[in-house]
Amino acid sequence: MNSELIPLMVVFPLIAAILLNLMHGKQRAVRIFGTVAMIVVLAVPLLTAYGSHLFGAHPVDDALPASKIVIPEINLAIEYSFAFLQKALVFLLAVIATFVVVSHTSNEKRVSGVYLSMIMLSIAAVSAVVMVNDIFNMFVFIEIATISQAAIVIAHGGADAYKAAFKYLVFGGIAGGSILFGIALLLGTYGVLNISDLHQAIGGSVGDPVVLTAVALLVIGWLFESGIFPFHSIKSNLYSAAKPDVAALLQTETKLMLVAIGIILLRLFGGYSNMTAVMLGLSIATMVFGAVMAMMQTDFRRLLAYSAVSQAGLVGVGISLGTAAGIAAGIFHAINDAIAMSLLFITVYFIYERAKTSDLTKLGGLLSKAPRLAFLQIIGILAVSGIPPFNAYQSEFRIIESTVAAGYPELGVLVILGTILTFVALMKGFYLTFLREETTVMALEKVRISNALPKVTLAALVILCLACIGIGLFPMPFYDRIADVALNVMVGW
Amino acid sequence: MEDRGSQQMRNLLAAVFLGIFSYFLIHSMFNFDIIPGTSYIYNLKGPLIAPNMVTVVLFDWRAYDTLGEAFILITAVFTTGILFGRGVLGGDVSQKDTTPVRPPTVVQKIFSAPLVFIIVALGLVLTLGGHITPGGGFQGGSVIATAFFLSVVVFGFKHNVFSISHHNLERLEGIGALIYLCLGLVGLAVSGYYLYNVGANIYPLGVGETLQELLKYPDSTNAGIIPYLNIGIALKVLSGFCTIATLLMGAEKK
Amino acid sequence: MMGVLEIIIEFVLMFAIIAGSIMALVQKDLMKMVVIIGFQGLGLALLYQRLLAADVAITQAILGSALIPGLIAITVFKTRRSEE
Amino acid sequence: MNGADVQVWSFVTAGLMFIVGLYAIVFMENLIKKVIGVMLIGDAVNLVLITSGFKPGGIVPIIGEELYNNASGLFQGFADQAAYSLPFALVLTNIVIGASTLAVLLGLTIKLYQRYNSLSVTTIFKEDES
Repeated sequence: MNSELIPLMVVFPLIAAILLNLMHGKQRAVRIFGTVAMIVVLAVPLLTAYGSHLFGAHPVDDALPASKIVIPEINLAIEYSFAFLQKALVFLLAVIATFVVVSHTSNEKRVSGVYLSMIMLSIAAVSAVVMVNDIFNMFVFIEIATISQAAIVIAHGGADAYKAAFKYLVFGGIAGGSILFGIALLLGTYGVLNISDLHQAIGGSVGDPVVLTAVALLVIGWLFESGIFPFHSIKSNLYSAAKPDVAALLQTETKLMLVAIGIILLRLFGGYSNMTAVMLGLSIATMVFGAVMAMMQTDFRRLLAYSAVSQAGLVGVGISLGTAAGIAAGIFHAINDAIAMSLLFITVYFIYERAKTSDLTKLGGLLSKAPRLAFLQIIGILAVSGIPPFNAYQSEFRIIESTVAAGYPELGVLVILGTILTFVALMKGFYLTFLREETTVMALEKVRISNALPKVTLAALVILCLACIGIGLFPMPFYDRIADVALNVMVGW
Repeated sequence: MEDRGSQQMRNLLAAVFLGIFSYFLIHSMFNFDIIPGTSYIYNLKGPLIAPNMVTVVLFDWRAYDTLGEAFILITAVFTTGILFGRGVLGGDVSQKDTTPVRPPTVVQKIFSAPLVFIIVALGLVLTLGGHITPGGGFQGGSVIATAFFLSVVVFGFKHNVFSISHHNLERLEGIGALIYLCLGLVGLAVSGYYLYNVGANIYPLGVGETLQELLKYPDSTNAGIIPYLNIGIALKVLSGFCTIATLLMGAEKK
Repeated sequence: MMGVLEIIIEFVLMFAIIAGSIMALVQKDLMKMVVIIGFQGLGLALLYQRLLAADVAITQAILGSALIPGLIAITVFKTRRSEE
Repeated sequence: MNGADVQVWSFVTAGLMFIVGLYAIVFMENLIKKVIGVMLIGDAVNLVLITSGFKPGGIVPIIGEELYNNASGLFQGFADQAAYSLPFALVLTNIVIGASTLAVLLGLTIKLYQRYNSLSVTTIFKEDES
């Protein structure tokens, strides 16, 4: 079943990136082409038929003598597969990216073509990681994603951004090296790179010391790309050094990579229970650490950054439970949380743009100046903290349910505890920004925060709000289809 | 004081983990057995396309990986550009060129100019013959970049042998990447598969004779579009490394 | 079959690569470090050649012994030469 | 000693290089040396791939005229002798990836030096150790 439009989801953003870079400096051209390109990026995942794509038309081959390979048939081409889950994730990424691009082209006086082209490159890379069914191709696009995310942060300028990017790239070097080392070990042992073939070749038995080392190395890569425990401070530094609107895109990308690489790991070594145990333990640690660190921050951007890391830990809990219900709940929470967290980041972006600061000791008394913003932000806070009727409630509830079903009720307690901590931390930020009296600093600097939000930002916030409420009220049509996908992940072991 | 204590504690912990990790890594390296797998089939069928198997794997079987890799270099070039002020938010920051301009000595002049030409010729040979002999787009491109390096070091950026501006380097890079992307799109348009090797057409997929002849490299081998992809990659690698080098050289020294 | 001499060459190369990377990291003078890194890259390229990877050996010879040391040398030149 | 021994010890060399690189990243004080550590990790992985493509007593995977002309249909004779080409191609990709990451890291090093006038990690990352 060949689906012709699949490569366009990656290739079109790449072409757009090249052209936007060439146009850099011509303001009008960049504005127009950026908007048009985003429309195409939004449309392609909706138009593409489900199926798979074999690059270079190379088919499946069975011409190998049995002494040369452990499975009867192997895929010769790089394969991408596209189904409901991939469609949902790629479209979500496109929506969040559209807000970032449009808010850049409409709010900034001088648009930067290079900056937009980096955003395009990161969209392409993450979409590829979501769809890929080939383990080396996954590595290549993970590297593109790492460098382009660092570049987006560098574009913000300043010493903090450089330091965050340096750390991110150095540890990204370790993670990339580990992933490729693991791939090399798997390629040497089984002789294939296609993930479905590897799944068949490994066949649920992980006993060989070489393969165990490969598992460990690939898990290190997963931990880095999703910002789980030993690497949590690197990701949160990155988010807080970026502009808050781009941080919304970065945290969405992180969650998609977490889901995509996590599912690949489960497909390959899902039968190996020590791996899922390690992943689960580190995810729990991230969730609790992140929430506690968020409580301690005095800067709204850093506070949100740590909350985002903590929520990624929660998604990791769902994925690494390894049961069909857990995987489905984890994926569902990744989508919900990406939406709700983006809502929060965009409200903070607005505050940051106008007040030129996000320091909680300086902000204050904004409720009378911007009541609509306060209302939207409180919706975001309630949604992230898992309070009904918003969307994250549905998924957090299911994660807790699946921890109990998997036989770890104490994990459910920890999840609830983490959620409460997140809620308290976010409410602290909300109180200090909106509810308390105006601080002298704000009064002195005469910050003009009027009620008139820019139209584009307002539209983005309203769409995200509606998505939160809509999924919260009617989760089933969405969740059922994700649960089907999760069942397919489980096949074979 | 407490800070240093925690620092030492962390280092100790890191050292212990590194030790355990090294033990397992080396242990598994001693037990690593290889089976040929996919490579065997690539070697079995690859000579249908071109003699050099590594080039065939890079530009036909797994051409899409090579595309991704090309874009990593492009991303790195853009990122370095952003770092030194091109395209940062709130308007570009232009840099002063602080490369010290020294007039080259006679010996340098006599030796470096011919050397540059020889290196460039070697790069061209490596690129164009990449599908037959060891070599290819990466090698050729980086050899030419080395020549550029040499001429910039000797003659300075303004008066280098290539006399190519920043802006043209950028364009060259864009052109190289677009050659690759568009040849892939041709395959998608005529056969339904991205990066199908239209010129070689080893799985007859309804590609017209004229198009096949047009995209076939005039050569006794059956390489199809591989040499053109090689040229695109060479342009991109060449301009990528040159841009990075000039950007790093242009940084202010404090 | 390979002769004994050729195998000795390979073992010497492997030893030189490890020794080179450690020596580069303990140098106080960063310019010396760059030179050692260049030789280490060249050693790797020769080892690749011995391991039948001719294409990769060419790439590694150019990148590992000319371009990458060149870039590091520029960085050292733009910052400071000795470790503090 | 034979070709298989070379393969085993080459793997071990790669493993040692990986560890040296990790050590440099974790414990070295100077930014440029940390960057070198990243480069060493990349080289180590390349060496693993190259060695896993090595075939003791084999030939370089480029087909000669004689083997080409003697084959009928598929190239069985060549495939039985040649070293494995897929890992070599992956290495070429990884070398360029490594060089790109290195370039960005070196640029960042220059920028951080301009700001802090130092290459020492403790000086630069002082305040955000939390």
